[in-house]
Amino acid sequence: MSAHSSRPAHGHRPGVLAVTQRGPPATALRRSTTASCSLLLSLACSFLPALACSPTVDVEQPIAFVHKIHVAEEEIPCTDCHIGAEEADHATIPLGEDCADCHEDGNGENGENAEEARLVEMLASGEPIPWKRVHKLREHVRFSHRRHVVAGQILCERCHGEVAERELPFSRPNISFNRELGMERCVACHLESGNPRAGIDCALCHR
Amino acid sequence: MAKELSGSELKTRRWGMAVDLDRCTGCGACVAACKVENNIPESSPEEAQMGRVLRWIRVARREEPEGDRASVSLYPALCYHCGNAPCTLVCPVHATYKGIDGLVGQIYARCIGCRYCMAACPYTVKVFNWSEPRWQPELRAHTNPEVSLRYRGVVEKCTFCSHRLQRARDDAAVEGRDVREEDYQPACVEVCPAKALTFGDLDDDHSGAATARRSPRGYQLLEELGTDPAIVYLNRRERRV
Amino acid sequence: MSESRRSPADRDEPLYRPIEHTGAGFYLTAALLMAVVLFGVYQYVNQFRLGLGVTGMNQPVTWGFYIINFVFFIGISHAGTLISAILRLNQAEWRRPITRMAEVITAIVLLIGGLHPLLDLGRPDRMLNIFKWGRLQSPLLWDVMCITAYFAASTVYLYVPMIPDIAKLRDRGTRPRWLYDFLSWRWKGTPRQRQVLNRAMNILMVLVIPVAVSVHTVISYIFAMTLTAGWHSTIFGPYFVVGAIYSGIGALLVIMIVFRKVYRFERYLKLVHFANLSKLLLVMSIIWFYLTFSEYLTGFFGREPAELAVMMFKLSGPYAVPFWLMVLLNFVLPVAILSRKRTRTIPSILVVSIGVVVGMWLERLIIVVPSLAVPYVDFPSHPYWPSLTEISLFAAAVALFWLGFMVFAKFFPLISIWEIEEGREVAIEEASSRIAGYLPDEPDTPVPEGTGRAER
Amino acid sequence: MMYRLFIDTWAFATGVLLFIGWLMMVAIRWQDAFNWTLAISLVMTPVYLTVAGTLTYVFIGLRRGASEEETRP
Amino acid sequence: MNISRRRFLRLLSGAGVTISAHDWLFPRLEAYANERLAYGDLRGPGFTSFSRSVCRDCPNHCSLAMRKVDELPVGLRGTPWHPASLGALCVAGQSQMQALFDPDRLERPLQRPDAGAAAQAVEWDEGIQVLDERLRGLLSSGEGEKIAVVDGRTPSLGTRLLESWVRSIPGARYIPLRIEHALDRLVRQFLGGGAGGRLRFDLARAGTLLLVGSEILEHDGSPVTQMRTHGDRRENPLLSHAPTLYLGARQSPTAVQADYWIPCQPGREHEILLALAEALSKEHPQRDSILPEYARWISDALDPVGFARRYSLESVARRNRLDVEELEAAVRALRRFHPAVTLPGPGILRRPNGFSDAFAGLALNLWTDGFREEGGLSWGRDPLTDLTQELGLGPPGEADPASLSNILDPLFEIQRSPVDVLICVEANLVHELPGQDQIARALSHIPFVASFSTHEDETSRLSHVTVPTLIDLESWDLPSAAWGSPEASLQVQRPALVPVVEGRAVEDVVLGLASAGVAGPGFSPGAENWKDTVKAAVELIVERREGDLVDADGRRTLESASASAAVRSLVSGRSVWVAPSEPGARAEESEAGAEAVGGRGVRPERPPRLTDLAPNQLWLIPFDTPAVQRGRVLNRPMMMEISGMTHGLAWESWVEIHPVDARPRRIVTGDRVKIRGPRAEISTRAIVTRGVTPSVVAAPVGFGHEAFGSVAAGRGANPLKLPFAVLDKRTGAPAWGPVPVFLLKA
Repeated sequence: MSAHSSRPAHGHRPGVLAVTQRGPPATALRRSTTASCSLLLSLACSFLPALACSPTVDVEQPIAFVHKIHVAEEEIPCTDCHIGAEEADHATIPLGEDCADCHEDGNGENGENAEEARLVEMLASGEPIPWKRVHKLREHVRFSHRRHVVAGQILCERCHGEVAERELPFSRPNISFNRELGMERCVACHLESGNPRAGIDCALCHR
Repeated sequence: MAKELSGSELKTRRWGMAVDLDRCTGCGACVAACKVENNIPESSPEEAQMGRVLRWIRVARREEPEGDRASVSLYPALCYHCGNAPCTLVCPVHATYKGIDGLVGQIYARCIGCRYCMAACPYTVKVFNWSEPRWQPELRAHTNPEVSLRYRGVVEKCTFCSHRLQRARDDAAVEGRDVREEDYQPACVEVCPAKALTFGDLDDDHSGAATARRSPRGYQLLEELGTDPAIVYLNRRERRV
Repeated sequence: MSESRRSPADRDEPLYRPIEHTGAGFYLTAALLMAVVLFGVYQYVNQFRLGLGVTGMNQPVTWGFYIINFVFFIGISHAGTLISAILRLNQAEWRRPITRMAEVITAIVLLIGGLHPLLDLGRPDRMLNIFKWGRLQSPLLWDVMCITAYFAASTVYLYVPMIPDIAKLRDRGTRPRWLYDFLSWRWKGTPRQRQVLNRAMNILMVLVIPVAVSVHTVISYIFAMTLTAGWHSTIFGPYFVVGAIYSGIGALLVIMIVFRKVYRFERYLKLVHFANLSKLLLVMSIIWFYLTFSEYLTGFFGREPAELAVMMFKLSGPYAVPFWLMVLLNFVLPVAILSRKRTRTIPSILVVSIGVVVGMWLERLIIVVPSLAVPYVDFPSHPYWPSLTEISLFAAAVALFWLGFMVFAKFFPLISIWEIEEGREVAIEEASSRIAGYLPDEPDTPVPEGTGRAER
Repeated sequence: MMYRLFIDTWAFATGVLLFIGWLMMVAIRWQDAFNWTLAISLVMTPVYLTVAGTLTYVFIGLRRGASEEETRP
Repeated sequence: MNISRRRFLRLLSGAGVTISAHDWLFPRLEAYANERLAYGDLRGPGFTSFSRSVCRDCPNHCSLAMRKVDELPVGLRGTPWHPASLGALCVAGQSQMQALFDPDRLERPLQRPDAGAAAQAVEWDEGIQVLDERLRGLLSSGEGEKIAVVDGRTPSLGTRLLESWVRSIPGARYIPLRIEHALDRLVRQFLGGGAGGRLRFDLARAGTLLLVGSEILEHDGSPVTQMRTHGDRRENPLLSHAPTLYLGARQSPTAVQADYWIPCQPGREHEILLALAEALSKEHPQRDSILPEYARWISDALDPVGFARRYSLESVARRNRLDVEELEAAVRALRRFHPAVTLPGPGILRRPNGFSDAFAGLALNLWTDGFREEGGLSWGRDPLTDLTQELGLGPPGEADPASLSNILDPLFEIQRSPVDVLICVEANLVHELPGQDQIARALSHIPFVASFSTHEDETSRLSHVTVPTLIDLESWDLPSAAWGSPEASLQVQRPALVPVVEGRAVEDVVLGLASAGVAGPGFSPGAENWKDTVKAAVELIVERREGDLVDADGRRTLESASASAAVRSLVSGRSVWVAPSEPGARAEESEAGAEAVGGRGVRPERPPRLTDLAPNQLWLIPFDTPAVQRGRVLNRPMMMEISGMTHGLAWESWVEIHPVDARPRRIVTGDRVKIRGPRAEISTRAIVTRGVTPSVVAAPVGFGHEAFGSVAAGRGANPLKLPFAVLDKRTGAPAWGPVPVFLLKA
């Protein structure tokens, strides 16, 4: 009885129903789809900078330094040039004096080449070599090379990849490194390393 | 060397402090030391007027009237690194948390600035960067590189100079031993002219802090709240802070 | 009889009018409110750029207007869904013209209230950390959960009973057609559909009540879970819920009276509705006072120094004025005016309910600020005065609320049409039969029907 | 097309549930108050499910109801 | 589902908008991330190194270690091997970096056509040339007495060099502006002892301590040492019950740490001290011979009986609103724990009648064998003395305490200036002496004023030439040992870094002048430039016992047998004391002045009496705190923020009022109040506290700079505007005095 009485007085026009199935809901769909996809994208964007800790464009290094020659062939240990690695937080880039030890007279062990000539004149000029820094960490991260290299006994390659094979200087952080430069990588390594000191306490790395 | 050291050998500590109020003269040297060590910028006079001074440790003054006079006491107040820290319970993003060796950490990069931890802290020791800190360019260049410069909108607090603990741990690890007490002293303790502050491992019964804690003069601030602060005050007199 | 001959549609014309005719007044008000909102937005952009320094908050008083308003608005939100659910549940027939408005209030206010914690963030740009690294241990996240759930439930609870009305609008061919087509969900009022609808409504109203209660309980937990003197209290859960319902009814009454006037709903919202609601208000006011009293008595009797310090700060200290004003508006005034039938007129009810809303806002202020301003330890306390930013954002929030309500009124009927019709058609018999059911049975003189008819 | 709202509802519900799940993962990963996380999620999950379920019930029911009447003579 | 073109386009546009938004957003976030890097592109390895220097903010001369990371100074720390500080540093010491890198520092000399005129920066030689000409002129005309040099620095080889340079010029006056010297001088009259000697006081071994206006834990002498030894004393089982008493009007941090605080009205200390002496001397054999001395010289012309009556504990207690039990307790303590030392501090010397208070304080030691080698007050020689003699700088002369007032007093009454050239070396007379406006006016009458200072301060504003000086961290010196620390040793102050500003040390300027002939006969410094002079001195030290120059000679213990002789030796002689309150006094006073000053007497100042207060008038007592140091360190933001910390204030000065006085004036903590004195009116914040005696307003000295860098200028109020400019003739101390003031809510 109640159901009967409360049925819409003028029964609905089929036309309206038809309309219902065609366009308009689609419009609604489009709008919401557009909205949601843009929302997703913008979310993605807002997460990106978390990973972006390094320059995303290639930088031009002053000299085409070949790690391969120095590390693989001459077997110079990394820490001879990157003096900070064992002593301090930052493994530094040699500014010239260290290069001069071998190169000041211009005849490096494997003969003359153009790059070395440029190096020599740079050294002669007395200016430090304008290396461009490519591996950067955000300010709130404190990464101590000493802690990892000396205390943790971790090999450079583990993080920096096969540097010994490189023909060219780093024009951007080497990919394997950069992709995982986010916290996830550190945490993963810290969790799997058996070292009791390598916990996941935030204060270990964050200042 | 560090390789040999297994987890069992690595001692877990409970770093704590004893403040001898019979020695403390409220000179404020600890405050200055903290400011220098932890890159705490000076507030502008206007901010100070509004009560927005950034301080990780402050010298509080308590006055208990005795007729026309008062028994005044001055005591340094800093983060108490509670064993059962109310602030860490309420943080929504794991920005303040119970860290290694019982230190209560504060991660500025994570903090969203809801200031819930400040509201929850019964000791009112957390401070907030209400606006972008202004640094004299001359002085900004000479800040301590081991501590980050904070920015607008995050909560900060005393960390017991945990960066010094990090250094000490590194050195210990390199030498393949445990951290000794003398390796790690916060700036305020190091500088105190009256030698009123003693810092050490509360779990180690022989440490200065632990013995102080056992002393009959010793008591904790607001112990009735059960927060188990890692800082114990020593006071010979009846008056308490 | 003469009534029933008129088709229900045009009998309820006044309910459609707001949707189909829009006067200049609407645009004027909307523009005005919009201006306020925009100013608020501007102020917020400022705050986003410069940090919370632009507010009046300071070292001991780390929470101010934003949190106060957050609690306040979420409180208001209990107007709706809870009340309408309760009324529906125990089949209070006079609910029919009220429920819709109540539910709308809930939906809108929840949106606004839920925004406030974000205003309060020191780094809104890191808001996503809550989702990325959230800790469910923090009462703040309980809030996020509860409020989302409550919002979901109450919007559904607003939408589902609205389907028949939307269908009506669709059938009238009101524009925008696609909207009504889309939302009416092919409602034709078949018995099956009605049955589905009723069942869904029953489920929802049972679901909504605990959720609503949980929401404000959890909000009270934000404070009660800390050790802060004046906050650390077990009574806070019920206290907040009661306060919320109280302020909700107040707000509901204000809205009803205003829109009754604006849209000429006198025929629908009669004095009896207000009378009943105001009785409810009176009851809540008394319960509220009871809880307040016991809250303060325990603190006072215990003589716990910190507790006492906070209390004195409220009773006789800098916050004495708001405190006693609160007592006046929340207890003295309502009891004085609403308890007598003679004074229970619509204007006086309006006054009282506005008073209640203001008073409840003051209560939130009284709860949030003094406990922070009087910490346990010796800390140089600084007076808290809201800055222009905070005030204008509060104004913007209120304006947004009215705006939202107005806009809603432009698309959907503020009074549930089909429920009114249902009321007209079935409720009377239903109610009378129900009442008959309550009454004792006649002394059984077995009268065989046949004979009975024979006697006639 | 008609199921858009329906889809959204479930998207919302599942979204929230995923969120809760993620939070539990975080709690486990950082060894931080897992018990709380578990408790809260146990409380919250059914609520969302009920809401979503009810709405589904309504949508399906209404559609069925509508079609039923159309098939009626 | 089929995708219509319109819909596709919409999707595309939507995505486009978002991506472009992202392109706009991302670089900015990237930049944000990069500019947050701690260092520039090539960061150093982070090697830490330390370079040492000495902090000269107070006579304790703690040694500093400047911490450098990759040669970039990042902070200061104490050095644990410093005998006095043991690695501790006080507030001021730690803020030195801020002074170092203060952008407002002077880099080049400033020259003014006349006092107060706009300054223009000149080249170094140019600036010194002006000074050179002036001095040369006076030297040639043989008017050396027209040259006066005021030295505000703590004692060191540098000050000694300056002093001997000045003294080499016949008649020229060298005036050290150091309150410690006033006390030294007083004690010297008691204990004898050679010139340049130091009062030595071994807190660690003293019995009962009665501190009279002596803030041993704050700034008198060496806070850093005193604080520690005070703590040790507390823990020393022998002394743990020996009480510390504090007699003063304000409950300073020292008083907070003391066991008893005996509050007394400012300027009434001597009454209480005499009462204690009277009570203590009861069974002393010499009582009858000495009391008359007291009676005659200190207080009033009373016979012993009258003296005993007047200074009985009861009457004094009554007059000072104390209860007798307190005083009796004090007497008991002083009897019981020996040596019981009464230490009159600079706090009371900075009074018009400070002499009487200080005298009474010292005299009290006669009864409690407070003059003892171990633990008591004793006399030690400054280790620098011998050294400087060997360096050919001559013996340190005895500074005439009255000399500064002799210069300034005539100028107050606009007279001809007694000097033509006044050189202020790191002495900000205008700001640090009472009666700012008077001093300023006085300076403006001096034909030529030169000031050496790191910043352009109030004094250099009134000087014709302002010569920049170096911060301690940048300069060489040989600071002398700490006041009262027995184990003090000489230490070398090296530059911890290359000077931040291109500047010269004061000594280099002096040596330059000397080598140019601007010096008296007999001025023969070791070397041509300052650095070599210090080096020579250091070599001398090394010859001696590895620099440990503590020298116990020259101490003289004072047996109580010769007490009366001591009193006589004290009160007879040059400085004649007459109770200034007596009507006959002023006449004698002026005579006394006549011989001392030559010409005129000092402005009569009567010791304050409670009765002097008009209704609802209060005593203003300016006090000195280590965080303010009479304003010398307020150019450092940190000090501005810390100085008022315990009262919850920052960047502000304050006054402390007792509730009894605050209530009728409706003043609550934090209110702004006006303080109207006889000479001026200042406005600052009020702190209502029971830490001061009723009817007393205590205000910190040092705030309210008008110059001295942008940080210090215009912050707070300087209470020294209120009192009259009085420099006590006997102690040479600026009489800050208690000033009767009106206090009202602003």
